[in-house]
Amino acid sequence: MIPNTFDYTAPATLKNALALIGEGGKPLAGGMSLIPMMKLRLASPKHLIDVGRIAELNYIREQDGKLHIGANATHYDVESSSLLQGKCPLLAETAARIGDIQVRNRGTLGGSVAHADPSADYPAALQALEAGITLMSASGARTVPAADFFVDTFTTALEPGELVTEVVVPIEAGLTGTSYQKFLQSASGFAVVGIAARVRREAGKITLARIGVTGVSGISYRAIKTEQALEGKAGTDAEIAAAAALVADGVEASADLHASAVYRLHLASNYAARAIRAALSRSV
Amino acid sequence: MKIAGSAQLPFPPERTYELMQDPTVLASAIPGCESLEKIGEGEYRMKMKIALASFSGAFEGQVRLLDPARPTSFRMVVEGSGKVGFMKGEGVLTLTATNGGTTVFYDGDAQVGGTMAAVGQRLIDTTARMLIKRFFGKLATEAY
Amino acid sequence: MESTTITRPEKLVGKRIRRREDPRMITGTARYVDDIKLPEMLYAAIVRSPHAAANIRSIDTSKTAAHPGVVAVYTGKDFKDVGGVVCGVDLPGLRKPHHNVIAIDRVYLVGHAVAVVVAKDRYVAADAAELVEVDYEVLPAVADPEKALAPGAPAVHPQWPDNVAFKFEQKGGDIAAAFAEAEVVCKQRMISQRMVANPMETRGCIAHWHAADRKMTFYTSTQIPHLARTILAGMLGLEENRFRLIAPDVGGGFGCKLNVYAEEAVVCFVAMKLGRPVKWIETRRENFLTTIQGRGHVDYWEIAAKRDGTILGVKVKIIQDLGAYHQLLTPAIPTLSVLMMPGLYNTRNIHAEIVGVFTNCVPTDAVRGAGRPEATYGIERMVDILAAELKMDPAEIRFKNFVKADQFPFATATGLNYDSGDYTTTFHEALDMIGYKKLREEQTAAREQGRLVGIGISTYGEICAMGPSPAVAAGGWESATVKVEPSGKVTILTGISPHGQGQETSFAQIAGDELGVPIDDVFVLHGDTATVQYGIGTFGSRGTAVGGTALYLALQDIKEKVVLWGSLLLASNDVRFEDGMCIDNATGKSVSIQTIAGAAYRAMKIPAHSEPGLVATRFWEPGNFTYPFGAHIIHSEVDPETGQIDIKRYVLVDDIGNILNPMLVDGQLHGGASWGLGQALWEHAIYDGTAQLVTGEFMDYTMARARTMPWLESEHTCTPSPVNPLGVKGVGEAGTIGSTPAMVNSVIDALSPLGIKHVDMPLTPEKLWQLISARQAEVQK
Amino acid sequence: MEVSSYREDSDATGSYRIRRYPGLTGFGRQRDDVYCTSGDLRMTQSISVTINGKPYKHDVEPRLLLVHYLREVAGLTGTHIGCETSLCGACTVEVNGRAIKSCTMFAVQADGANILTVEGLAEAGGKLHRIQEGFWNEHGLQCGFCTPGMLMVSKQILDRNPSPSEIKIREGLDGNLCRCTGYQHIVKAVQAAAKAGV
Repeated sequence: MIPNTFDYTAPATLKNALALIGEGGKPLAGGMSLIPMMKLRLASPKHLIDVGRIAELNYIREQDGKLHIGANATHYDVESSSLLQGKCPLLAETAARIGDIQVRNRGTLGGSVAHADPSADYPAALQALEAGITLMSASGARTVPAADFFVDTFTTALEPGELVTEVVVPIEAGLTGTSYQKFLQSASGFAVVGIAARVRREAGKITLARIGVTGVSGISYRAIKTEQALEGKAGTDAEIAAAAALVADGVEASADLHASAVYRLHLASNYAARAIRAALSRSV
Repeated sequence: MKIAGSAQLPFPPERTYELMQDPTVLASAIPGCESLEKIGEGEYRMKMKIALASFSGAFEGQVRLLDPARPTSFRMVVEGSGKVGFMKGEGVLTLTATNGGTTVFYDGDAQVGGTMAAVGQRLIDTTARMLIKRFFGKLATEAY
Repeated sequence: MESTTITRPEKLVGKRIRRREDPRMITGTARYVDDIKLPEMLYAAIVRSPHAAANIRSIDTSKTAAHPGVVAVYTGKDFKDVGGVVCGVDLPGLRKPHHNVIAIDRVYLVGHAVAVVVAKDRYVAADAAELVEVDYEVLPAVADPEKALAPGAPAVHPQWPDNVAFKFEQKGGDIAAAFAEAEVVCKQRMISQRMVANPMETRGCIAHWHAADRKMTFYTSTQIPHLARTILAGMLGLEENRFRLIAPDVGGGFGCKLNVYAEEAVVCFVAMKLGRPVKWIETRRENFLTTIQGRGHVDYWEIAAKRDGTILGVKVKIIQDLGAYHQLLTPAIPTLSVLMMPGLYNTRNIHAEIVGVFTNCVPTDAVRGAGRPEATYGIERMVDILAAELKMDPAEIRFKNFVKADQFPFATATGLNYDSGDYTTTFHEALDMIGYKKLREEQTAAREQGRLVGIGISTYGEICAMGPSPAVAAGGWESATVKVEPSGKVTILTGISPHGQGQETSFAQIAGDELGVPIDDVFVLHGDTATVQYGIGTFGSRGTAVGGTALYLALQDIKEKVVLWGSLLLASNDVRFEDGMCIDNATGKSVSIQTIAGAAYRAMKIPAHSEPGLVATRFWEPGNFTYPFGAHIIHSEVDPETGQIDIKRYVLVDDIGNILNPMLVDGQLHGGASWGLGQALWEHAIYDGTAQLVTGEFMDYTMARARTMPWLESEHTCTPSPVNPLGVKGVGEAGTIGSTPAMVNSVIDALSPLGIKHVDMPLTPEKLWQLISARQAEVQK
Repeated sequence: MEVSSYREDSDATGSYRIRRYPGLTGFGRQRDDVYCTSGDLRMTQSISVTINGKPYKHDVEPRLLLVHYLREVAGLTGTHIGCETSLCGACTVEVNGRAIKSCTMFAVQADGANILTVEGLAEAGGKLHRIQEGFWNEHGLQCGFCTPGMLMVSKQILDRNPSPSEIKIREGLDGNLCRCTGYQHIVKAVQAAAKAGV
């Protein structure tokens, strides 16, 4: 399995990279999705711009009350960051569930987000975290909320010439509990369904619920109906189950040989309940 | 692989039916269609190039419109092959008037062979759905 | 003469001795086919059909031929002088389609080769292969064997519109009387789905033609170097004695390399045409599409019994999905299922039918277990189904029907002669290990809480040490040469071709003990037809039981010669050989085998009726198969919310006769169990309605991973085999055969409170969840 | 095909960071041995890497996969290829201290990197790494084909967690397939290596 030929450039600065991407170059990050596609010759980009050597994109830091994660942070960086483990455990927990050690060592947050695979793990967490995704081009930068970034299957708000450079996550003010629960596709380890829950319970009432969903359909999304059903409730098992049942309400579920639409929908609510319960137990 | 679903179009069934038999409209609505050339009654030769995320593939094939039952149903066969493999979709489209528009129900089978089939079944279903969605989306806007 | 003090060295056989093949493998210096690089070597890529059935209207290779770096491109018609792919099986009325090495005017399965491109490197070959343009007229195809039998189904081979390759029937005892007498009859349709062998190393080969000598040197990843040589030389019209076949380190076989494939002949032919070495390495995708697969049964079982649980008779009808062609042993595999169908049970009445069916899929053939897993699965499921029907404990019904220890040798209704065994003791041990009685009590309590807890038993037998020659397509004997070199170092040439089984170690253990030399002085060679006398190969759990016996006998010959030479050197007629020394019984004087070896080659004096040198070769023909057996018990729980299975404990007690190296034995059993669990839970080669393989990559084809395997608690009992002097039975397939029914029986036991009696494999969470939720919904109504 | 035609092609191209073909001759390599030589584009880039402590410098085409670079260009065939979808892990090597699948990385991406392959696990004098010892002592391999990848990922598991639980070991091995062992002896091998490291 041999890729087609291509030109390759590995700029050391973001500025140079954006110029080349502006000229139509295809960004290459960790390559965990792109390189297998190239090996099968299902993808044959003419010019690869390897962003992996841009040191400016390699950071995880706290700034202005927010967490900033550079696009080049690998899944392992995210998983093992004590800053994230302390202040955004959901993202670290989600990263730890991606693929395997080797994939996490090489795959990057930016690459995964930009690829928008319908079964990727991060989107669920980013939806639940109401994260911002920073996109830069030669002509400027903008930050798009996760909910608007993921447009459709493999389709994002990225315009030609733009590169995902950063993910921004607000640091929680209050005591919030989070959890990512994933049902693995048995062969590849991709998420059949993945549910990220972020909840806050104050004085016996759920005051905040954000539920991010991946794998169920062609696109990640926030389960607004579930969130609304939870907020204001005490969070009894019955209430959780009722809310979780709405997690894929109105969603056209995907179906493949690993899970029919009916099973996916069932797993979505089952795993939503698991995620919500786990998150609530951590909201103390 | 089974493909079934429905789409809403803002025209009455008669007009929807007409649009879906019109090669110019089809050419612009079929995702990636680069040319559609009539080769017989309800039969067209097609060139298409599909680009989705990093995937890109060029196909040559045919579109056939069969069993016309104006304005309620017809059968559509789309097939194409290229270096990355081949695909074939065949299904019956049923048109029903709803709220001044038309609901198109589709029910059929899709097959994918060659290298494309190696990427994993999970992608084939979601991609097929997305292409269908794009088709109807384009049809709804293109036809004005 | 040396000192007479003899310290008896520790015996090597039976010890946990770490493997002698490992140093090269853990340092990255082992050599597999793709690691071999010859000067001037070219690379072949094969263009394959994306369609399961199609006429080839035309092939245009002009763009390929013009591509820079391409040396040649060939299509089917260029291979007219190459013989078809060989099937070594003869059954009455068997239809054998001619199998061109490259398709000429029609393709019969996805992946069928239509052209071969040879280029200066594999990148260019891949680029150029894409440029071959084939115009196909796509034809209807069929993948499901039962659909292929239905009237009007697409004909895989147009000359045989019914798609039937053969029918086979076997009867034993009086099946009609057994069923007439029966108080209860249970029937069940069961599927043993197709599975893919998937050795981690795919197939691959290098052909190096030396035109001046009409000599071929051929490296290939195979389990059967000598048979492959004979067959390939025949296909190519070459002289067998000038055809040197080398199986280098082989990265797993599991039966799928017990074959001779079209590509091997193609690569040889191309190398001859071009006069340069040519390498071809199969991609994983190609492996899924073109390397033989296993199982592919739809079986209809019936079991007749008395109310007290006594089994009276067993019937099975096997629909065998053969695929589009016969590979080396394809049609023979289901006949092994028939032989195995009585299991460990004292059942004298059987009836079996096989319908071998062509489909537009890759051929099935011998994959780990080869026919026996399907039969064992069938009989072990039927016994459980019968127990459930009779409301008997599944352990009790087994004890009741076992062949008893005093009945051996036991002639089965299928014509076998079970060599030795004590099924009751082994089963007791397994039950004790898992604490069966207590576990059943816990299960009852768990069920009261609505939990789905299961205990699954499999008491399996198998047919190993393939086998007496009349019963094996290419002969079932094995060979060994022992050379004691002038320095006293011992070289063993074995006709088997180990590729993970560890005989470089276990054979050195045998030789070390027999000759009384340090294990480090023994070196085992295999897999090169230029160095090793003819052999059959490694498959059918035969390596140690048959190949080891040939070695043992050759060692006895060496010992006899050693005594002759020892007598000469000690000038005594009363000499014994013990622990590496020839000892004069009268004087106690001794001479070492090393000294004797030196003398035997120097040959200043030669014993009467002897000759110089210290070499012995033996070919051994086994008088019977061997029949290992065992009991596997799995305790599992099914999550009703998702259908996921949690394997809580897995206990296995296997009786494989004597054990040469317990570490190697456990390794074989663990690996086997991962296959059997794979069949029960995960693995499935799924073809769609147009015969496209939809689980054709690791992305979709699930196999055991470290995370999904349970801890295996393994013990052994030992009833030595009387068939061979080592008393060994063979262990390569035991784990595979024993595990599948235990797993499925466990899950069905877990689901039985819901009234679920059978679920076809693989037991995916969704399948179970669908069933559970449907039953729960019914109960609520 | 003639070598000269490469030159003509490559002369016709020439763009950003693209170097011409003849760079390979400086390393005593025959033109015929040049790996990854597509017919129409003669673009190679110079890379320098350290493999198992030894420096290597070659001109390679960007599309050359790291695993092919290691096996075909550097001649280190211990690293194996078992699939093409990044799921079997047989090609695992360490790049800058991180275990990665070398079939899913281009050699040019490794420019400047420090690479460790199975051939570099043992000490210079031949003393085996404790993970190699563990696999040998516990029979953690049969056919040996997955073994290099298993060894490399096991090293990473223990580098990050010197005494992992059985579950952690099994999870750590999730990216590596073995068809022979059923994994139990591999788990034991990693446990033994962990013990030896304490």
